[in-house]
Amino acid sequence: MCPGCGAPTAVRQALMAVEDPVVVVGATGCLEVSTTVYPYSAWRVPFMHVAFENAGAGISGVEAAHRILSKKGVAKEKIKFVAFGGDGGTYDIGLQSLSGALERGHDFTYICYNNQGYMNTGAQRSSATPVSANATTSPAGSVIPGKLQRAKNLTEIVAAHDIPYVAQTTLHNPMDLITKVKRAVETPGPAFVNVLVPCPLFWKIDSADQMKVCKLAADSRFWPVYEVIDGKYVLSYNPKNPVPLEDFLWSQGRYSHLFKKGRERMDLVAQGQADVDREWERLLKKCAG
Amino acid sequence: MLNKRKEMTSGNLAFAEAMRQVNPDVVAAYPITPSTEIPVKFAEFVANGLVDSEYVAVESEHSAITACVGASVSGARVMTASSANGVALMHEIFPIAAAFRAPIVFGLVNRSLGAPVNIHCDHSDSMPERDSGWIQIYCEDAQEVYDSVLLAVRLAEHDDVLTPVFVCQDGFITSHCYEPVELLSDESVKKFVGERKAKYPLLDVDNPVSYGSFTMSEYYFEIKRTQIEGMNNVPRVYKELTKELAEYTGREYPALDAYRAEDAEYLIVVMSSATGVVKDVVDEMRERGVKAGCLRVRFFRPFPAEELKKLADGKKGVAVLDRSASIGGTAPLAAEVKSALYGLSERVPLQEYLFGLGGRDLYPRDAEKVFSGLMENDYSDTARYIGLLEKDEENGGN
Amino acid sequence: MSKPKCWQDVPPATIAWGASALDVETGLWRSMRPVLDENKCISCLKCWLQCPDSSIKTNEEGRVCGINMFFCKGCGVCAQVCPVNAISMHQEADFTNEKREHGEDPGKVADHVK
Amino acid sequence: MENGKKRTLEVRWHGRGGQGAKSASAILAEVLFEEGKHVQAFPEYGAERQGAPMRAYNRVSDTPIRRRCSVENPNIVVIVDPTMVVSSNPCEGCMSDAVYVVNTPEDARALRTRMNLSADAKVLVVDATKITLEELGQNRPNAPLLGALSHLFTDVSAETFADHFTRKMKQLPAPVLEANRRAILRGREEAVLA
Repeated sequence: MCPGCGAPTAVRQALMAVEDPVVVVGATGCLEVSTTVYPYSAWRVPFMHVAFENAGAGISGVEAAHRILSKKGVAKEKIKFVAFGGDGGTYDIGLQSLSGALERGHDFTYICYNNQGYMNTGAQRSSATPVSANATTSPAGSVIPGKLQRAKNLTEIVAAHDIPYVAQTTLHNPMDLITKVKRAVETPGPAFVNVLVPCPLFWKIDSADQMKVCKLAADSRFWPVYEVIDGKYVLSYNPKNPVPLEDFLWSQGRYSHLFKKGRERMDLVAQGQADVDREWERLLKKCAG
Repeated sequence: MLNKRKEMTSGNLAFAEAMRQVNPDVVAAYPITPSTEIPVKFAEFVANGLVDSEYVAVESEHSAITACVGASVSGARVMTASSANGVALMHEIFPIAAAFRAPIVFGLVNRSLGAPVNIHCDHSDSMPERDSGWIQIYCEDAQEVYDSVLLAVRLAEHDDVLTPVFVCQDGFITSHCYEPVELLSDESVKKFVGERKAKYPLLDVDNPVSYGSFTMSEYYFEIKRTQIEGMNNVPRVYKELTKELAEYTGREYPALDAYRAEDAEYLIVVMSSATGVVKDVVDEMRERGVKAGCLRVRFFRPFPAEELKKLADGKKGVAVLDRSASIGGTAPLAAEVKSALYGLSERVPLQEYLFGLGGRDLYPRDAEKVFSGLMENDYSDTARYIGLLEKDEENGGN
Repeated sequence: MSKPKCWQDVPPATIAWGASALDVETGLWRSMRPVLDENKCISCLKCWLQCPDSSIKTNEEGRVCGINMFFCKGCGVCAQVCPVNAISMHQEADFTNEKREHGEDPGKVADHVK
Repeated sequence: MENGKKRTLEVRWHGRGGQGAKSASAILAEVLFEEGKHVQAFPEYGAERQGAPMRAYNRVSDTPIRRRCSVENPNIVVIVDPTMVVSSNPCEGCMSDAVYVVNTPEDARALRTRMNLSADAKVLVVDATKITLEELGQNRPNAPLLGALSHLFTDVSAETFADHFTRKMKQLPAPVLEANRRAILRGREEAVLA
């Protein structure tokens, strides 16, 4: 992985949370290509990558095989199943496969390492890319100010499947991620964790700053940190001193066109803030029950 | 021969019955006409406790084959079925399954690819998969479907092969035709297929391996070469297996089914269910003193090129009947046959035909006309069409 | 692990042996180098938790005892998250004349790696 | 094969979706299979709709059957629905000595004339609809038609058909099975040849 990438941090911390033997399935993406450069593999645990859009289906097959082979006494160990996909493989091309696996109720945890765009092919926009971000297929030009559409709220889409455990988190508080993944893998049935991870190249941040930017995402309420346990919403982190969205946007080069001297688009910053506020209120209502 | 029973059944139901007897660990499937009966019947077996398989009712064919791959590399014995657009949707995953050396047995019930939507048989769904690295077996009738499933399980899982298998049958013509099929006892099937022993199962957490690596020009070629080796081993392994199964069934199936071909002067090369009509016509021609013969290509991958070359050597004429087109090129079977015959020292005249697209039947008169063409030395450089509605110039248009 | 020399040596089925990448020296990518001041370090393990490349070394007691230069890519996350400024970043070029023995610590691949 | 020396008997069924021609052709094949014949039964599949005209086929032979194309020159034509005598072109391609088994209240001779059949052809009529309405209270013409068909397979009795039907449909309640048995036997009794 590139120096300072958030994805391997998320994977390391997630797997720290799993005590039983674990088998991992990965969707095509940065994580997959850079950890399995043949003839080497960086995975200490069994790992399978099939293709881009089908980590959900792949892990379904592995989990089903384990269930029957355990019944027949061929597989001896209790095994946890974890799938990793980027936002491309999860929000977009792999959504159907994920949805199918959730609906069928396989016992697995799906972790989306969400860097909000297609990084493996060079920073294209995805449906997880936030509004106004400058991506190579939603470039900030002289007429169009970056991505025009809001990001899809995948965590809510997954929660609508009524699975036992859904969570959203980011990297600045490792204990939060570890606790959530632990809960996810220990919950029988499907579980989903959406982890916001920075890509220093796309987000245009210093490779050392991933934790700082993650904290800004949480403190600005841009990326609420919460859980849905058996349908009940629980806010995991309520920033005592919330910061304006502008601080989060300002910290990253992918929004620099909004702050260009003489051509500022503070209207879009304000619109973004309004979106964040509205979503936050909605979430608080859900948490209040 | 232990407790064989002959039952009225169909190609689909014979496939499903073989699945029940094989009792695979995992079946992940998505229904599509005309193969739907296979997963439906199997789900019924699961629901009634007649098998102890995991049935994964996936949300698409793409997920079906993906789940099959996941289960297969985990060490499970895996089967599925599909047709037409379902097969096309799986296309991306077929080469991956083959490269993973996942010995999946696949009931491919041949149906034309849209558009226009047509549920009937031709080979336009399976032929695009001929280069996916899978073994392809094409069956003539329901009995052969049943026997081929048992052979396919052993062939796919053989250490020297480790390659997935398509067991193809013609949609509706074979899949839905109700006819008698001789079935083995459950014990015989169990004995014949044995248990799968995977070499590097993903579930072996003590000896972890990674499947599906990222491999640039450094090793990709070498990995493909290992797959070619597996395919090259098929004829040898298959010959032993078909002999072994014949000890139970009394039936052996060569890779190339030759019917009155050795001493024939004129040959029709054809595949699958259309063969029966050609064989009937061969008998009639023989009665009339014409030395006609028929070659049915049962294995399309690996293609029995050597056998075909030997049998076609010295013939006065050969006609190849393709049930799928390669628009802008030579149809798949004709391309293989021509390529196989290239090594003959003396050229055998060859006529290509296209027939049966979208389920149009091949009738005895059609096969007779093909033989007549060969006998009259009437050849054209391009493929001819059988049964196509054409403007007939001789009869003043239609 | 020795790399295959011909197609016959290639492991079957696209597989790679688990954790064989412990042989791969990603430290060669580094342009900045973290230097740990063990006198300042309070071993809070923040760097260990947040290092994307598992390059913070701990001893038997679980205390931070160095940085594995065999893997460290020099991203600087460790220096950034350190609450006591025990890690500082330096130009890798300044270390070119040094012997490769501060902490290049290739992993030991498991026995099943062929 | 058009020269009349064929060893395989070919049957073509004309029915409407939902009337059971497909199952009837399957039952015919099963019974004859159990009598030691080589058989095939296959319907013509379309976008199946209730009431839409459909065809199904049988082949019966003492030797293995290889061909799998649709039947073009049937020896036996079964017309499941009276209206299909006109609408489904049942004589298409038939052998000159074909036998037409028709569910109709019409007189056999009159029907023969109306269908303009050659001298070698035969017509076997049975009012299967009436029989099943009386016996089952429903229009399910299959059973009496099978009974009538048993005339054409001299070595198979109507009881064999009835026994097979009872065995195969054993999940049905006993009175229904009995009614079907009566319908099959009446189909044989009441069939009229012309």
